Amino acid sequence: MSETGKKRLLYLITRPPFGDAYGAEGLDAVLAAAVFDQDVEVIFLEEGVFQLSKNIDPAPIAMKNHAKGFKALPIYGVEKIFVSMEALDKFALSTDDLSMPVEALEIDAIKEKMATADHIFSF
Amino acid sequence: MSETGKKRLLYLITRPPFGDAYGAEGLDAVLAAAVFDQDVEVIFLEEGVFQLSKNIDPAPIAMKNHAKGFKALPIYGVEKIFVSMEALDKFALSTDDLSMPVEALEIDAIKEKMATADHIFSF
Amino acid sequence: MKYTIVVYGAPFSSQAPYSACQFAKAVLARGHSIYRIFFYHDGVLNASSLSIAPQDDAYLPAEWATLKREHNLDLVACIGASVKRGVITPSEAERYQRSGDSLQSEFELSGLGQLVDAALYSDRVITFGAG
Amino acid sequence: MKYTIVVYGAPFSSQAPYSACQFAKAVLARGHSIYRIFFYHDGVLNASSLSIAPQDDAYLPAEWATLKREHNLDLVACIGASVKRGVITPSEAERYQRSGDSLQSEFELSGLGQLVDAALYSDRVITFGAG
Amino acid sequence: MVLHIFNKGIRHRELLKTCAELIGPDDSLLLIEDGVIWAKEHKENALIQGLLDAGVQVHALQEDLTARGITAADAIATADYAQFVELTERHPRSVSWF
Amino acid sequence: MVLHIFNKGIRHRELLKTCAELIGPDDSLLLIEDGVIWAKEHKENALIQGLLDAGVQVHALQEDLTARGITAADAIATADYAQFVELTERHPRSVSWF
Repeated sequence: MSETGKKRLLYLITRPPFGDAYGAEGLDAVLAAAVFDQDVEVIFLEEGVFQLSKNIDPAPIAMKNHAKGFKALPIYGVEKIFVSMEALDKFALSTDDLSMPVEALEIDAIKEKMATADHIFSF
Repeated sequence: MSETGKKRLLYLITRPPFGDAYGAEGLDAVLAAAVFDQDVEVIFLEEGVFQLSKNIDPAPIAMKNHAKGFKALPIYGVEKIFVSMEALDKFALSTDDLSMPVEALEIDAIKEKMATADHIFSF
Repeated sequence: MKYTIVVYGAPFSSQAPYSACQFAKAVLARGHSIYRIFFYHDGVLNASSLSIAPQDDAYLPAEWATLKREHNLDLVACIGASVKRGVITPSEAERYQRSGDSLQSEFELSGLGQLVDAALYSDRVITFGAG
Repeated sequence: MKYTIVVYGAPFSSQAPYSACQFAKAVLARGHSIYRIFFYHDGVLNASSLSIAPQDDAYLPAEWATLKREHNLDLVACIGASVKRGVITPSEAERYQRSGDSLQSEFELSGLGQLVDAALYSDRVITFGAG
Repeated sequence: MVLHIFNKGIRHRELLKTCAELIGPDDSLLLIEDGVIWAKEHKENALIQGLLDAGVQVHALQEDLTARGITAADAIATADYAQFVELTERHPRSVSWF
Repeated sequence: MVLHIFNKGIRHRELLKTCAELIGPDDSLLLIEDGVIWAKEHKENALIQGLLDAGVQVHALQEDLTARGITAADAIATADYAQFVELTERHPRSVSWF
């Protein structure tokens, strides 16, 4: 539990957009947590960083653009949004290539967040 | 098409049993092809070789044992059953470790079968 | 040429059926014919009449239905894979005492023989896998 | 301790719900309580009343129902994930003019808030993922 | 001539390896859906580079690249759905990896 | 102390790599469902060996091993469902990789 008596809920987004529903449904799960005013953190790992690609446009594949919902997270009070530095590095990306300002975390910092969360949800 | 005027249908089984339905549903697809008296071939690739493990027993996980259906394929006239030699090697298995007699194929022989099939189904 | 398209993925869970639908339109646009579209594995959920799309989302079962009407396509869902996943006809609903049927009228439930038959009479078989 | 179990996979497509069911029984056998079992993603298909098991196969929806009756469990399927996938209540069937409902009576459809609530009041949250 | 259709991303690296080993010199690889991630220039595409070096044609579906905001590396040919159909015309058989 | 629950086989090698990098010294790994394939002695388990060498406890679910006719390598601890629950008692949090 965090110092404020809130629960620390950690959400890992590990998959790219559109191939399956985990990105869209993971986003919905985070939004629901935001309503409860808990200590919510989101980390984009591995291919999950592609959820934050600039210029996402699923019109040509006739699917819905859920990914703009990630950009709106701060509006709903979710401010602690991170990406794995290793994932960015792996895909030759920098935080400037992403659709929103996020902090990049080293592996050890991610481990630390996992070790101190009350519950971890993965999508 | 084969010399007999039959179509050459190649079925690739690529996944281990029980984690998902592809093994069981792939088997059903092969059995359906057997009824049509075509030139049917089945190759177990990669983790698909575990569909032919000896001593499969899903009772402890409360699932149905579809895998014995693979053993029955010759009864239904499907005699051309192969495994990837590379897959066996990868998992430190030999054909003696399998639940039925099958021929192990080198990569090039598998490529040749793919290149001459009329249609390829993967599961 | 004659094409058969095989779909293993469910709408709202996998991109596979969306890709298959786009591919089907492109096949027809290039002057080919489609012998059959066969739904297997979770793909049988494309044939469900009960799914309800969120307001701003595409409703794929309706897309398939439109495609069928415009091009007289043969849309077949594997009966074995369907009943396991709750896509059933009125007669199955009655026989197994379920509250109602759930098969969209543009789709037909039939056996895996329809997939083999499709392979025999099609020049091309293209699979859209999932999961 | 209080456990919540989260299920993302569908019966007949994924082992996840079978594993979750075995795990739930083991949790209860060790004297713990289960605060909630939450079905999300394709896991909502566990709540379908229309699926029909092949004769020699386990029928997981019935297993869940038995577990609920014996231990008074709270079985909740995410409503948003459910309606997209064709698991609907009689009132949704009426509102959207579908042929019938498809929610097994032992399950309740509710919002994702029930998952957050479960996380707040459970000592352990264990997810069975799929796909 | 086999058209290999691959729709999974990096977490399925071993699947792409199995696929790549079975691609003959006359075959082609088409990356679709999450598979287009392999078409991006990045540190993880030794398998793709190996295929290109062996003279295999590697294509990525333009619609899926656009959807994900990904630009394909120069060595990768992009194909739209019409060209996807064309690829299936030219290759008498296909195999899907997923 | 995190319990990492991993349920996928070899085709998801990169996912296991991502998981392995995030396993701390006090964490444990539990292989379930198709994940028990990693528990078999074979040429492909360098990632598992690396974890064992680092002192990480690696478990495989006995019921899933039995189902698949697989015997776990000596270095892997087997756990049945009751012991799976025990592992979740000892680890205050878990993360699932799938």
